[in-house]
Amino acid sequence: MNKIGETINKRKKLKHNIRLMNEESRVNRELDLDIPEGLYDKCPSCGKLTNMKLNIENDYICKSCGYHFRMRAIDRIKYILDEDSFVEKGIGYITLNPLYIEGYEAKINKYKKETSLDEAYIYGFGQIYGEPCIIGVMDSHFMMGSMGSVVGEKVAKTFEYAIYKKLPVIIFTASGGARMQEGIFSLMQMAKTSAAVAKHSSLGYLYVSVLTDPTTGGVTASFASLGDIIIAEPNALIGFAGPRVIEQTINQKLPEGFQRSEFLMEKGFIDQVINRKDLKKTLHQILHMHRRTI
Amino acid sequence: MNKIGETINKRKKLKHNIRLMNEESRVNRELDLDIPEGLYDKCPSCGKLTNMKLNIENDYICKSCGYHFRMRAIDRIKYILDEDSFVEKGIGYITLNPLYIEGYEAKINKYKKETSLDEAYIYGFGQIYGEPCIIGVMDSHFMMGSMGSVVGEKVAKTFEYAIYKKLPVIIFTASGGARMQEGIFSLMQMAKTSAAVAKHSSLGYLYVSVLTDPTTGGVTASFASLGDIIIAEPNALIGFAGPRVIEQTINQKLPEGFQRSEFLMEKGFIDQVINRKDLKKTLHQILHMHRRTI
Amino acid sequence: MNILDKERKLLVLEKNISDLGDTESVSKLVEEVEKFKKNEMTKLSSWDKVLLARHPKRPKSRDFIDYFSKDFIEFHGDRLFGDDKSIIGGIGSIDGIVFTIIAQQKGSTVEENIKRNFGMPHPEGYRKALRLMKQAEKFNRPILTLIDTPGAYPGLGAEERGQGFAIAENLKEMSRLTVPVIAVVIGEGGSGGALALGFANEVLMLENAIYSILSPEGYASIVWKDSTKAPLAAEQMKITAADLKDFDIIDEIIQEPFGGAHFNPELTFEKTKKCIMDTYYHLNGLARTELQYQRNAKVRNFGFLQRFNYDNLKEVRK
Amino acid sequence: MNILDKERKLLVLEKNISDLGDTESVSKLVEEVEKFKKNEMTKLSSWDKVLLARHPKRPKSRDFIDYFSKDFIEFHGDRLFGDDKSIIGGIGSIDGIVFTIIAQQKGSTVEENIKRNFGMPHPEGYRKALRLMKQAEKFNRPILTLIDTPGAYPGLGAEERGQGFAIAENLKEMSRLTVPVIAVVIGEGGSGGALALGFANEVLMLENAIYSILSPEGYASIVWKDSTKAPLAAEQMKITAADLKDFDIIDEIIQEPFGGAHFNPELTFEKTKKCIMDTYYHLNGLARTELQYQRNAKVRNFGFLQRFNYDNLKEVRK
Ligand SMILES: [Zn+2]
Ligand SMILES: [Zn+2]
Repeated sequence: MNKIGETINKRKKLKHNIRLMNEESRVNRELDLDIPEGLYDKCPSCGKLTNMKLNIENDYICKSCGYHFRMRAIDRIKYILDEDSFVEKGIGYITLNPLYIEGYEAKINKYKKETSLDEAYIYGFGQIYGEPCIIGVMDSHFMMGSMGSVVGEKVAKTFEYAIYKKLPVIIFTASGGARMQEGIFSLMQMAKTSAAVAKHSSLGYLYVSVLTDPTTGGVTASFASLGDIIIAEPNALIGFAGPRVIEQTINQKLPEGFQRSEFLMEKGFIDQVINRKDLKKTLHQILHMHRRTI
Repeated sequence: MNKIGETINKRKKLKHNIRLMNEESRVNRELDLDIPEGLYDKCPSCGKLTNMKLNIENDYICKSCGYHFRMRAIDRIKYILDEDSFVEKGIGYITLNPLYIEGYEAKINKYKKETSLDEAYIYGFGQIYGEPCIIGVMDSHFMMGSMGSVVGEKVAKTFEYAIYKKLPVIIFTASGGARMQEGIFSLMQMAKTSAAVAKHSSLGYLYVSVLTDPTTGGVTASFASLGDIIIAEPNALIGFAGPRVIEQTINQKLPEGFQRSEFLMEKGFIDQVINRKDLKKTLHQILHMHRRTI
Repeated sequence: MNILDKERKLLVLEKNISDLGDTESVSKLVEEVEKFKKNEMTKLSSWDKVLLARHPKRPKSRDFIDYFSKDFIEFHGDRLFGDDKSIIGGIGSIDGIVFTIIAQQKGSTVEENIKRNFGMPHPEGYRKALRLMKQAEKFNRPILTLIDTPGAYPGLGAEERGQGFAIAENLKEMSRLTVPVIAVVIGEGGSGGALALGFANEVLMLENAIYSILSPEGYASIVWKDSTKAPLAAEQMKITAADLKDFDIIDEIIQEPFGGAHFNPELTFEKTKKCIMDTYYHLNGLARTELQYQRNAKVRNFGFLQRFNYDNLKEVRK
Repeated sequence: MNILDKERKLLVLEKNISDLGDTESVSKLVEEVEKFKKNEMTKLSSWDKVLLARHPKRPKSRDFIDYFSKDFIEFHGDRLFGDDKSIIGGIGSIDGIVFTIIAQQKGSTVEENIKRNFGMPHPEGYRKALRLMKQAEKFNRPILTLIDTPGAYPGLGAEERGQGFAIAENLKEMSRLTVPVIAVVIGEGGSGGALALGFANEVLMLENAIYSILSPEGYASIVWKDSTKAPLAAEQMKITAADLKDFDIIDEIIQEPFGGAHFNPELTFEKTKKCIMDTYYHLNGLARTELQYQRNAKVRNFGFLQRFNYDNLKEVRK
């Protein structure tokens, strides 16, 4: 987790407009976060010390170098969806410890506290300039956005809910891959989520996958890669194997820009690399142009 | 046309066992061809003078170097099908001259005489070790096996007849490409034949494409490439653009083996390169293993 | 004097007039220009049309798309190997109808031409096109293709990655589509490389576009071993919109303005758009299976041949 | 002492016996060997199974295929980019039923291992597999996959050509198949690279095979920064057939002969074949849509989690 993640974690009082309510939820989570005025942090890309508040006002993009900071799921939802339009679904899942790994529960609890999330993924209904969709967002600040049973289950539920609602799906991915601590169960989430995409797709519904930094491992090798339309944020790390594993395997340094959004677009895997500032507009346009089929 | 083609042309008395008859045909074509004992010809590959009769007895393969001589359509049929099993279909097409190219009719007539064929392609019903199929064979000795309206029509008919008979199709390709002299009509045969393959395929029938030397141009870019299973004879030239065109474009010599069967298998486009001696056995096996679906 | 020479002469004449300003000789010159326009620049040989189809100033696919659709979103890549920039694909709405648009794109400048590989696609271009056609099929979206290519690229990489296989696959899958497919030949329709986007329900063609099995130069050098005889070849090969309409290979000719599309691009775009939308509404009445049937039935009839009838009845199919 | 040490000791013991010939001390030694076999070589730790699963002498996919099917025909290539030799595909009849067989293939020799890339596929391998699965779907032919890979290859070319995209595509399309799919983990089932052939109606697993999200070495080096703790990792990760059967992730365990599959390959093949055919006949009763439904329903239930119920009723799904 980078510095900015930790920093954003500390916001506690900032007013937010996201309703995290749905008919089945009696759980109300504390999501008021704030950043103190005058807090400075180092940009991971250009290294400049910058005022966080200013960066956030600049759409979470570094004013100096254009670096796209890793966004928290709740910030993403707030940023992309129309005000007050989000209705969270699939609340209440509890991560278990199938392999009895020492300290796994404690780790999960620590992340829960830090992020005010149940797990590394949230989803629900939302609107983008009035266009309805089912939106899912991974959060790399929750255990590197790794996919365990709960994340896999919620992703599958996302598509099932979209089928029920006859709506398109938009998912923002951000993941270090499968969650090691849940062993084979994590692996099987790849099949489960891919099957959910297939079912939604077979019924003729749209799925837009938005890859953000980083999207690797089992998530890349399942639902992240299966969008009808695949968009990436600039310079996001996207790959199946991690860069370090590849370097160890081939015993040499990776070339500049390898496994980055622009590289993957050149290689034919990304429809468009889109600056965060244009993202909402583009997603709205795509939803709008697919409205006939909903 | 290579020497062996001309030589084989001269065979006039050799008994053959192919029935070129079908219920609609009152046309009986002279197919008795012979090679005089003791005729020698130069192998295009190793350059050795060899006794043609011996080569023919050796499955049309050069005894010295294993070169697969280009086979005439009627020899191929005789070689691959069970004795007396062939029933030709689609007889009686007449090649026209839509662009009024001077000398085109005369050229066609010359090839007709030389090859005893109507056009560069024949098809019909046949059996391979008892397994029924619809078989089509191109003949590169007829105007380089180029595809004009008649060839395209007959290929389409091949698949339509196979649908009617609920049988698999095997086609041996050998073509220099589209027939220039028929202009845009030739080009359209690519779409026509591909559509015929699609229809046969959509109904669940098997199509085996056997690529022989040479298979290039419009034939490669249509039905030749669309087999469920694609087999090639060793060292056959297979490509879309001709080697000379490529050399002119890139302004350098092509590497050894480029566009040859083995190269294409390495590149993922050919299921197997099969020696002519094993071809009948393999085709039988494939037909047999697909019998349930017929 | 071919059309390019005539075009140059016209520009000189018009320049002379404007140099003169408002004098008495102007009216005489204007008259001369009008005569030249009427008598010389409207008589186009096949070769003239080849020259116009390849005219550097002729509007390119992207120009058409930008005029047709204000909200075009480009989709890149074949999801397999690369993003071929000689083929543009994406979705855009034309008069309120969302189309999947797939087009061969030549460059307007040297740099763009290099980037676009002079409009000559590699297999990954055709595979991108196929991916987007299947996407259109999924969303029941009509497909518009714009054809403008000298042909599929004849290079090492293209052959290694299965140029012929990619084109064949497109033809096979296009025969299976159940959405309206409208193709417009806007410039050069070169060989199988053009047909791979041209297996459509209706094929429209600009007046001065060409569509042929190989280039006139290629034809001339094969037949006469002399590529300078290309003008003769162009005549013989029957490659103009008028020829192909006679053959029933194409369905509609879109008139170009005086002097060719580049003399008035806007008018060309507008006429093309109108023709596309008329065609769309014509096809839109058909059910999905009918659309597939119509497209295949049309292609099934292409061919110029005769079959010998044993009762001496001759049947000619064109 | 791990299983490989024990195996070596057993060979020494047996050699001693045969060196002695027919003497009195033989019977004592034989007794000792039997005791060793019974007491030592049947108690296998998870790490022992990892060693057996990777045993150089362990039979490879091709050995299984050759035993199962006398008429196996291999089909090469993905029709897009290349022919990946770490995946073998083709058709062959087993007890009279024609299967599409797709298998990861490690080498038995150094040369073969290099050719087969140690059983680690590139995207073109997965795309070949997908092509053949779609072919099986067309011909309504059951699919048998044999899984034996350390994982998908993590290299430059593999990433450039979309390793993750290829695996994801396979998973998506396998969920759509309507023919029986039977997967057998015969050796190493490494990560997503294994799962890409493993989304099946029934998953069988050899007794000493392993199936895991990453290698024990990888796990150990991430968790304890010490890859020599792999044996401990193997225990903790629950990667043996018995563990996975407990989790209901796999359906059947195929018993291996004493000492592992390589002690009696024929017997291993025969048992595996029997289990495959039993499974096939079990699945064969299902209609095509039922086969698809069953495969997806199974995967849908994979996961170990709990959902908070607001009426204080807890529901556990495993
Ligand atoms: Zn910065
Ligand atoms: Zn020879």
